[in-house]
Order: sequence, then C-alpha cells, then structure tokens
Amino acid sequence: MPPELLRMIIAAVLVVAFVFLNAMILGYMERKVSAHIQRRPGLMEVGPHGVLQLIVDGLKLIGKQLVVPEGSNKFLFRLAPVLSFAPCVLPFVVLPFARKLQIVSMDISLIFILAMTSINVIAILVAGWASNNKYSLFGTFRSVAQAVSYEIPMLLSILSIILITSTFSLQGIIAAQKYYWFILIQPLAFIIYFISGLAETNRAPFDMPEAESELTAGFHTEYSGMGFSFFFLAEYANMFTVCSIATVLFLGGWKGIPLPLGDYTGIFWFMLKVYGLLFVMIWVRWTYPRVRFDQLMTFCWKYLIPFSLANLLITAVLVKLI
Amino acid sequence: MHPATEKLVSALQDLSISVEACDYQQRGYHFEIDLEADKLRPLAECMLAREMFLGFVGGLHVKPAVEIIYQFASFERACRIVVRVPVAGDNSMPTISDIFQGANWHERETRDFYGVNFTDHPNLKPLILAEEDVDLKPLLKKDEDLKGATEVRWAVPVEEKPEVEKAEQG
Amino acid sequence: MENLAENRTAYTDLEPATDIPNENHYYLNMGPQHPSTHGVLRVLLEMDGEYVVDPQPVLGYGHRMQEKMAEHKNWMAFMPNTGRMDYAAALPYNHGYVALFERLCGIEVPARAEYIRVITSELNRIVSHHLWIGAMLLDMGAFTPILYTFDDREQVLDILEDVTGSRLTYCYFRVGGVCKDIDDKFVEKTRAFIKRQRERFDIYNKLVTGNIIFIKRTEGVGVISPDMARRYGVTGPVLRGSGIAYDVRKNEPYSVYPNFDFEIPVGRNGDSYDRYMVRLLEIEQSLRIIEQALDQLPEGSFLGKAPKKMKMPTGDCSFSVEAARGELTYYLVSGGGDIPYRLKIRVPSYSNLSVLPELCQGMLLSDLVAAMGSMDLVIPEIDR
Amino acid sequence: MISCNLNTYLIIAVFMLCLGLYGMMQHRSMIGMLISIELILNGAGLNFMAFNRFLAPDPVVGQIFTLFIMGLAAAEAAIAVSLIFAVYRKYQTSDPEQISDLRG
Amino acid sequence: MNNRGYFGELWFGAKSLLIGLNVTIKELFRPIVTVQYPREECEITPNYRGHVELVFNTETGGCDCIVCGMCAKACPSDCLVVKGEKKEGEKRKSLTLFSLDFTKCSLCGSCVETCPKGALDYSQDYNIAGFTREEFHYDLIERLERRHQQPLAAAAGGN
Amino acid sequence: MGDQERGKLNVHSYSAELQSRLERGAPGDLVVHDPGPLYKHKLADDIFNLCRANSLWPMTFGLACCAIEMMSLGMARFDISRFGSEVFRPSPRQSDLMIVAGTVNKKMASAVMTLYDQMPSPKWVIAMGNCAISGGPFAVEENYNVIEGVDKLIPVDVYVPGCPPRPEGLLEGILKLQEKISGVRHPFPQRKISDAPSY
Amino acid sequence: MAYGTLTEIFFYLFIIMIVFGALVAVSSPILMKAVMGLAMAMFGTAGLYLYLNSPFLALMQILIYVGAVCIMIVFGIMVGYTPKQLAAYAIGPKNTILALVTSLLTLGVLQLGLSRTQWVQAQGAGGGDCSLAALGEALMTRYGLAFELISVVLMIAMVGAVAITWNGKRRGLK
Repeated sequence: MPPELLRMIIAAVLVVAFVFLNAMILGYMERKVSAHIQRRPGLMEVGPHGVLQLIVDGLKLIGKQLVVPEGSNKFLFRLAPVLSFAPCVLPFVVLPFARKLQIVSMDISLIFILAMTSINVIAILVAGWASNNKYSLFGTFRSVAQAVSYEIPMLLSILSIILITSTFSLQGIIAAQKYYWFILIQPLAFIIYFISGLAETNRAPFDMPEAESELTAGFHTEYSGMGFSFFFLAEYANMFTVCSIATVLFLGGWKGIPLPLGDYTGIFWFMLKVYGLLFVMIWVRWTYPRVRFDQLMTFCWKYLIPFSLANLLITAVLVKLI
Repeated sequence: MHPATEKLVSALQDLSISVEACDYQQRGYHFEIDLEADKLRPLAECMLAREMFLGFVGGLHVKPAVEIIYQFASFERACRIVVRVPVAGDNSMPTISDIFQGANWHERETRDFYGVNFTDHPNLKPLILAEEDVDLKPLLKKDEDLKGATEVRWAVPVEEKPEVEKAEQG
Repeated sequence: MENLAENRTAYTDLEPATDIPNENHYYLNMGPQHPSTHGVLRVLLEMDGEYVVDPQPVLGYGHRMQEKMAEHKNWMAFMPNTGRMDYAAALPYNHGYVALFERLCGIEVPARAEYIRVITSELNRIVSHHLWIGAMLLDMGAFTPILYTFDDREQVLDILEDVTGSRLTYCYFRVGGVCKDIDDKFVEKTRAFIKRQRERFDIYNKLVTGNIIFIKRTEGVGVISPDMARRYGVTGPVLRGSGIAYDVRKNEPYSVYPNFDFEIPVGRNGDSYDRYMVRLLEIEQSLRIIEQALDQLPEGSFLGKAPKKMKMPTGDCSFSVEAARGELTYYLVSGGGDIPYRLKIRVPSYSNLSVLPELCQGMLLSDLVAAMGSMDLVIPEIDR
Repeated sequence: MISCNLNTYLIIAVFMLCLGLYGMMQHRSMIGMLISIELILNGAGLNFMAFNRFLAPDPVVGQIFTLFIMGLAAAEAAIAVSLIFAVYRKYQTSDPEQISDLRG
Repeated sequence: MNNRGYFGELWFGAKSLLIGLNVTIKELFRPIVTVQYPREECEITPNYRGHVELVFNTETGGCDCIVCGMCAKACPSDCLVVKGEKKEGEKRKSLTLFSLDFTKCSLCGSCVETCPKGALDYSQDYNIAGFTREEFHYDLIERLERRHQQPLAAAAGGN
Repeated sequence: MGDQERGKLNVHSYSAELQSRLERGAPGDLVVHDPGPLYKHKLADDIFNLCRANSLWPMTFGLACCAIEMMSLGMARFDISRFGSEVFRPSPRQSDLMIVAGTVNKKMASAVMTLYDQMPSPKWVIAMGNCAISGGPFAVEENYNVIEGVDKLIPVDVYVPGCPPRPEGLLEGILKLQEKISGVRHPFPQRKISDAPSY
Repeated sequence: MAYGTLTEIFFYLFIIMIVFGALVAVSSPILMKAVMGLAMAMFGTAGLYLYLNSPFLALMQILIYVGAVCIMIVFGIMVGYTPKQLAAYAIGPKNTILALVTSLLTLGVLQLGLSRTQWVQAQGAGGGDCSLAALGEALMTRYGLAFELISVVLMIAMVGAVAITWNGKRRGLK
C-alpha cells in the first residue's frame, strides 16, 4: 500500500472521528452555555457535570426506530441525511489546523470549502421534499431562499480578503497575516461574513428552516433516530467549518503566542479561536428572537449586499493604490 | 344615569322594547329586557350603533322553551344589559353574528349545548363538541330538573336574607 | 401489523379531505399539538404560499364540561373548578365566583379579606403576565426570556403557595372571605418581591422591549381597531392595546379597588407590540396596587359570617371581574336551593380568540404566530 | 490508462449529448427538458476541456470556454425556471404540448 | 420608530442587539438559581396542600375522626370513603375504613375545612409517583398507623 | 324536544377508532420494531437501556394546567436538563417520552393516540396529574366528554398524581421511569431523600 | 496496489457516476430523482475535470452546477408542481421512438466520426501554464471582452428572470 494512500485513510478516519467529537463538544457546550445564560446548571447527572450526556444521546438515537412516513419517497428520504452529512466532512480535509497539520494542501482550498458547503442545501431540499409533509416543505423553501441569498454577501466579504492576499490557499492567507490580523483592516467584512455564516448554518436568529414555534421541526420534522442525528452532526460540522474559515481569514488562523513544536501546537490557538467564535454563535442564539422570513431577505438585500459590495470596491481601490 | 345610557334607553323604547332598570348592587346588571325573537336584530343593531359590546350569548333551558340570554355592556361607562329571548316554536332564533361578529362562536356554542338553530348563521358546525356529537346537547336538563321560566326570575324584592350562621374561623 | 397509524405523516392527518376551491391554496393543520398553540388549540389554516388566507380555529380539545358540572354540584363543590379554567391566573376566577354568591345572597365580606383578595389576585395577575411574556417570546423564537420571567414567577409562586397551599390552581377564596390569613412574613416577602420586580424591568426592557428584532416582528402586526374590538367583544389587555381604557376594576369597581390609585395603560395602534407594552405596564400598575394595599391592610377577621348551608334566592345575578386576560363574567341563574340552575361563564379569551379569523387574514405564518402569541390564550379557559 | 486517452472523454461527452437529445424529445415536462439541456451543455464543457488538455497549445483557452459555458448554463437555468413559473401560472400546466395559444 | 432612516435604523438595531448580548453575558456569570432537587432537599412550605391525611392525636394515640361523614359529603369528586361501626360498649362509632382515591382529588380543601374535629390535614407529600394508578388509592388508617410507628419523624413534620 | 334527546349524557358517541381502543383497552404489547442483532446481546442491551433511560426527550405536548408545571420543570428553578431531558422536541418523531399533562377529552383522544403511534419505539408515557390518570375532578357522573384515564388509550408507564403535581413530583416520575427502563434507580450517586416528612 | 491503479479506479467510478446519473436524469418519471441524477452526472464530470488538470474548474463545476443550477431546478419543481402532478408526470409514450431513433442516430454518426478521426496535437500541446494565475490573467486580458459579455448576459438573465416571475404586489387580501 502506498504511504500516500495510508495517510489518506488515516486522515479520513481522523476527520470523521473529529466530526463526531466536534458535535459532542459543541452539543455539550451549547447546552451548558445556554443553561448558564439562563442561570441553571444544565447537564449534571450523566457523568461528572454531564459530560457523557451527548454520548448517551447518540447511543440512544442509534437505538431508535427509523420511521419512514407513508407517502414519502423512500429512497430520497433515506438518502437525504447521508447527503447532508458527507459534504460536511470534506472541508475538514483542507482546513489548516496548524502549520503542518493539514491533510491536503491545495492552492484553491477556499473554493473547495465553498463548493462543498453549497451541496448541503441539496440535502435539505431532498429531505424536505421526500418527507411528504407540509411543514418540512415550508422549512425547505425558506432554507433554500435563505442559503442562496446569503451566499452572496458571504462570497463578497471573502473576496475582499482574497483581493488583499491574492491567493485562495488557506495557508497562504494565514501567512499573509504576518503582522496583523485581517479583522483589523477588514472589520466590516468580518461582521458581514459572520452574519452570513449564521444564516448559512441556519442558526438563530436565522433558524427559519427549523423554526420550532412555526414549523415544528422544519425540514427534519419526519426524521427520527439516526436520520435526525445525521442532520444534527451536519449542522455542527457546518458551524465548525464556517467559524474556522472566519478564523483563517480574519483572526490569523493558527497564529498566536509561540508554543514549543509550533508547527503542530498551533492547533491550540486555532481551536481556541474557532471555539471562541462558536461560543459567540451560541451566545447569539440564546439571546435573540427569530427574525421573520421576509425581514431576513430584506436585511440581506438591503444591508448586507450593499455594504459588502462597497467594502469590496473600497478594498479593490486601496489594494491598487498601495 | 349617564347621558349616553339615557339615550340608549330611549332609543330602545323607540323600537317599542320595554327596558326595566334593575338594582345593580343586587343583580350585577343595570337593565333587563325580555324580548320576542323578531325584535332581536333591531335591538342588536341599536346596541352596536350606541357603542355597546356583546358580552356573551348563552342558553337557559326552562319551561316552556329554551331562552337565549344576551348580555351587552359598554366600554366607556358602567352599563350592563341582560336580554332574554325565548326561542321560537321551531327551535330557531335569528342570528346576530353579522352585526356582532363576536356572536358567531357564542351562537355555535349555544347550538352545541342546546341544539338551538340560529337561522342564517354562516357556519353552524359544532364548535366545542366533536363532530360526531352534533346531537348530544349536553346542557339540556332532565325533565325532573326542569323549571319554569318564572321560577328562576327574581320574585318581588327578597325581604329575608338567607339564614346566616357564624362561620368557624381558621 | 397492528399499528397502522405509526407511519402517518406527522401533523397533517387531521386536515379535511375536501378539496379547496382555489387550486393554489392548501390546508395547513396547526395543532392540536403544536408548539405555538399553547396547549390544545387547533387552527386550520388555508394557505397561499406562506400567506394565511383563512385561519379557522377549531376549539374543544380542552373542553371539560365546566358549565355542566356547575349545574350538578352545590356551589361550594364547583369552587375548585373555577381555578382550573384559567390556570394561569386562577385567583380572579375564584374571586368572581365567590363575589357572585356574595352579591346574590347579600353577604358582607370583612375588609381585611377584601384586601387579601386584591393582593393575591394582583400577584396572580403578575404571574400570568410573566408566563405570557415568556410564552410569547418563545413563540417568536427567543428561549431565554421565558427563563428569566419564570425566575420572577417562581418568587411570586413561593409567596402564593405559602398562603394558598398550591402553586397553580388555587382554591383559596371562600364565600365571605378567604380560607387562610396572611401573616407578616407574607407582607415582608411581597414587599421584597415588589422591589425585586422593579429592578427586573430593566432586564426585560434591554432584552425584549428594545430589541430591534422583537420590534420588527411585532410592530404593525395584528392590528385590532377599536371598532373591531367592539364587534367581537374583545376585552382585557388586548382591548387596551387598541387604545380603549376599559377595565372592570375601574368601570364597574368591585371589591376594594376604588381605594387604590392606579392607572390603566393603553396602547396606540392596537398591534402586538402595544399589547406587549400594555401587559408590561400592567405589571407595574399591579405592583402599585399591591403596595398600596399592603400599606392600607386593615386588621380584623379574614373570613366573615358565611352560611354553612347556603340557600340561594331565585333569580339571576351577574358578576364581572377583571381577570388577567380581560373581563370575566359569571352569570348565574338560580332556582333556589344550593345548586345553581345555570352558570354561564363568559371567559375573556373566548371573545379575544374569535377575532383571529378576521385579524390574521392575509398574514404571513410567522406573523400569525406572533399575533396569536400576543393574545395570551389559555385554551382550557376558552373551551371550559 | 484510459484516463490519459482523449477518446474516452469524447465518448463520454457524446454519450451525454445523445442522452440529452433523447431526454429533450421524450420528456413531457419543461423541467425535464431543462435537465436534458443541462446534460448537453455539460457534454460540451467536457469536450472543450478534453481537447484543451490533449490538443491545444494554450491550456487556458478551454478552461475559459468551459467557464463561460457554466455561466451561460446558470443564466439559462434561471431564465428557464422563471419562464416555467410564468407559464405555469398562466396555463396551470407545464406540459409543453398543452401550451398551444399560437396554434389557436 | 419608522422614521429613523436607513442608517438610523442600522445604528439603533445594532445598538439594541449589543445591549441584548450584554444582558445575557452578564447573566452567564451570575450564580445559578436551581434547587437541584434529588440531591438537594427542597423547601416545601408547611402550608403545602398534599393529599389529605388523618391527624395523629398524640394524647389519645389515635385519630379524632368521629365518622360523621361530613368530609365525604363535602368532597366535590367523591374521593373519600369513610366507614365506621358502632362497637359494643362504645359511645360512638369507631373508624373502620377511611380511604382516599387521590387520583380524583382536586385539593380544594373542602374536607379539611368541614371536618368538625380537625381530624384531617394536608400531607407534605409533594413527590409521589408510581407505576399503577391503584397506588394512589390510599388507606389513610393504615398510613396513620405506619406513621405512628415512627413517632419522631412524624412529630417533626408540623401540624 | 323528545325524551330521547335528553338525559343520555353518559352514552358516549365515540368515533370508531376511539371506541375500539376503549373496548380493547390500551394496547399493552405494541409491535416493537426488530432491534437488530446487537440488542440480542445482554450487555449491549443493558448499555442501550442505560442510555435510553438517561436521555429521555419529551415531546412538547401540554393539555391543561399540568402543562404549566411541566414547563416549570424545564425552567431555571427545577431544571430538568440536569438529567438530559430538557430537549423538548416539537415533533413526535424525535421524542421518546410523552408526558400527558392534563385532561384528555373525547376530541383530543384520537390526536393523543395518533401522536403516540407516531413516536418511534422505544417510547414511554407519563400520565401527569389526576386528570390524565383517572379523569380527576372531571370524572363525575354526568361526564360526557372527559376520558377517565389516559391509560385507556395508550399504555402508561408512570403515573404522577397531583392536581397539578409539583415539578418535583414530575421529576420523581421521570426518575421512576429511568428506574423502569434501566432497572437501576438513577445510576449515579444520589442522596436518598427521606420518606416524605409528615406530621 | 499502485497509486496509478487507484486513480484509475476512481476514474472508472466517475464514469459510472456520469453514466448512471445521466440515465436517471432522462429516464426517471419522478422529477426530483431526475435532478438528483443530474447532480450525480455533474459531480462525475467535475471528477473528470480533475484528470484534465483543472481542479479549479472541477470545483467551479460543483459550485455552479450542483450548488446553484440544480438547486434552482429543484426549487422550480417544488414551486411549480403539486405532489400529485409530480406523480402524474410519467414519461409520455408518444415521442419515445422518435427520440430513441434520433439520439441513437446522432450517437452512431458521432461515434463513426470519432473512430475515424486521427486527432493531431497542436504544437506545444500538453504543456503551458495552466495555473489559476494564468487563467485569471487570460480572463482579464485576452478574453476580457468575452468576460464582459458573459457578465452582461448574466446580468440580463437575472433581471429577466425577476421580470418574468414578477407579478406585481401579490397580496391584496386585506
């Protein structure tokens, strides 16, 4: 077996394991942080401070019956969770966790990530359509319109960074932040990216597709057991991806106070920043009410896109001048 | 008496509806009206024009016929009016749900409970009871419990207060 | 396989089988189990895309035969039922019921008892508004405010539980008074609560009232005009949101309410935001009433002379109180004896909800949820 | 090594083209026809890329043309879907056979 | 609100959102208010209305019930059954059966208030649960006797 | 108004589905899906049961007064999330536990049964409050609408009496349910609460 | 197993994806499945682009075709068709033979052409700079006009799509 192949297999296993681990950490974090924001202890009883709770939940979901509702398209109904899970794993392959901790180094890794995240929408579409449930279909409509329109400001804000660094390589972008982080010169782009990221991952206050009080559980209303947990995993994996791109583009990636074995231990700073951003995401979720669907679109078209366009233009002019 | 209330009373009297003033402290309403079914709609229109709102519509099963009780009140002043209308012989009643839209549900409910048929009501389907219980009419009384219409009215002012005992304290 | 229903699509199988005339419209069945219908309301929505064309509430999923039971039990035995109609604010229901009999039979109530009634009723009103603020925000997707309001709510429940013995469905008032006296500890705790609650308004305002998303979601949504309110008989905070200052406590004062100085907050536009503001300000007014009542609290007995076996005169009698959701009227027809001949209960939410079909026509689904949330519905109260 | 053989790519491209043609003629719904068109365009793109890789002197040309094709395909899909909406709203059908205003 | 203009609204909105975040982050660092029930004993007010119980009279060593049946009559949902028989040589009836169907009780307190002897009171049981509904058909005499065997714990409870 | 129209209030006119369910009683042994080979192993089965017991996701399903106390249990004062049960799922597909909190009446009964059927097995039911257990104060002679006990419709695992029960009572019910599922009462160290103090 | 063999296996996998996806796309009576087939074929094509030395285009293929075009089509399906209609849209029997004949004929002719033609490499083929930078350079300089044109086309398409779908203010219910 060629060493390259062996490396790929090990990497794939690691990535999948990390996706599961990440979902557990994030799930735990979300439930704990929300609990303390609401002045209650949250998970306590399963394991010390409830650390085993997510494992227990996962095992329980594995043991649940998978109900395929009547009148649904059986094949597509089963396909959708897999379809949503698979593309969420792939971005992890190119993420630069540290200088030497990157599975595949690619010139165009940023585009790769964007391409992969765009597939996720199809999974939601399929799930909503195949369920044969009006609530699911509603959630799907909202999700698609939302994802399609928020992709624009997201790409525009990324582009203004690309203009500065003139590379699509994530390592290259990190290297370009030698003296300062890009959040200092591109704060607007960062804010726009972060808001769009919230919308892309369907997080509150933009959690239209699964708006509990309106659409019960949105596009995964009909999913039980493992089907549901795949969507759950995918959501958390997506959140991680979005935040890690933000870290790379704006917060200097794995850079930080030098540690011994810096080429590998940079992962500490990287994770710190990513989970910091994820904390903000959770914090935001437990603070605000949900926006209405048309307001969401208005906000995108009225504020985010003009601002990101203006930001891009100004950046372009400045880059040319300097 | 509030001038608006006076106007209302005179307007009702113009419709040749007799309005009786009551002791509010004893009964909790200011006027009572006993009405025939054919004058109900003019009365309701008059009430709406004089800025009264409909408190509720309820049934009362007495001999000889079920009575429908309407209570009107005012947002602006203390004025509460009780109207009693016995249903016609064919168990029907004109609807006022096109005048006071709020009556819509009250009438449906009364139909559920007493089986009174409100003519021209837009949608007289069961509201509270299940569809299969159209004929249940749960609030109709058994024969042995049924009382006459006059038996449940205030008699001549009640002189003797009910017998009062000293209650235990604590 | 015995279990045929297992694979039925969730939520949709209660829809009517009939086709609707317009081909582009379709039915959406909300409830009887749906997170935002507060229990067991079912709303059948005829939809055109995301727009609601015709919302038709279907009642009766919480119907508990209250009026039937009232006719078959003696008056005291029906007492616990009153607290179970509107479980979010049970004491005004108790109040109306006992006051009805006091009016019918001409029973005097000691002043202290009336003060206790007012204090506990107002506390209960605050509890109800707490619950409502949380529930409405929950409908609109904010989870945290409900925990904060419940935190405050628990403070009051502790106070009330101490004196009434239960947390929710009180059965505390008796004809002629109340069944247990309040003590200094109660007064002390209530004063502490008033202080605490006044400080907590800051959090409500920062987290909810001023929040741009909340404002955008509620402003101009579900506007009830005064005329519409009159035609439907809407009462309570929903009515006051429309700018009509109708409050039974002022209009037909009962108990010792005339002794207190308080205002009736009214809104301007009649939209969901105004209804929210009215309730928030009402909490403050209730605090004022409680404060004054505690200051004026007279000494004396808490349970007056009440007949052990009460014989009612024949005749009819009506009593209205201001419950947390609006005007509550008990209308009693008595044929003598100790069992009511007929007890009609006019519950506020019933009329308030009946506006919904007209109010929500042409609305977005999300707005419907916000508008319905702002009504403060308690379904078993509506269904009775 | 068939991955280094030009003909492999061309055959696949031809295959996609013919399937697209077949679908165009046989599908009864407009969306189905749109899908077939996308297939044909895809085949064309593949063709460009293959020639570019194996025959052309400048490896940029083919890529640019394929990019343009993608752009055109996106534009075409947008227009087509909106047309389908409009037609559907007017005629309440999306079977092209039934839209026969011009035939009288 | 409506006339803030494009930038005014943006400014107002952003400010209000930041204020909201400020509230929640402050709450994050405040102590929790939870009473962790099975691990921490929770305080129940002595006035709590649990299901009714017979009162143990420390002087007579029994209960004061005189089998008048007032409580059963007053109960709105007929959940009390009181039976007694007159034994030879006794002045009044002695209690043979006092059963409570707690699943029908609405805790209104009528029975406690009507009892002429004060032989009934509310228990403090706030955390009962069981696997069958028959578990809550209590025989109050038996419960009284059971409690009586641990007089210390019983006396502490109140009354 | 003839005699036959009146005085027949105890005669329930149930829909066919409800009628048959009431006659047969609640289906005690529901069809359980084939759990797969892993479950046939004793240890694996035990582990899974332990997981299930500690991850009970209730359905958002309130009927009447008790629903408010159920909500209270989720709130900061009582905090059901300590046991991992704060995940109130709005869809029956994702919930394991149905807490019937309140009065079930005739109209609601079919919805309750449908919702129960829609939950994927394994699933459990807690009847909370006297109304759900036996009709409570509404189980009177002239009852024409209230189902006297939800266990006539669906199999109930744990009963929590009270009107309404305190949130601690419901918590106790959940602990009882955990005991029923996994065979151990709350597997992690727990201080024993002395039997309810009485006077 | 040699690395080359592995890449070859993946190559076959991509071809199978294309063939299978395209077949599903044109033959499935259920439009949703057809779109899934199309997405699969696109994905396969993207894979082939990798073998043609252009990972950039492969990603663009996924981003544009799978992420945008397919989603738009699915959206069209969901908005334009009720589920009942979707089930009814089976493939009509009318044109099948004609379509089969035409497409087979085309296939035959083109295959004939393919097998008879001896492709000649241009001078310097296979070399050259195919990096992203070169692509961008070319796009901005030599093909600048085409780039502008395609932008204009896209713009017009967007405006046109909006204009066609626009139906005035829809809601006049209240």
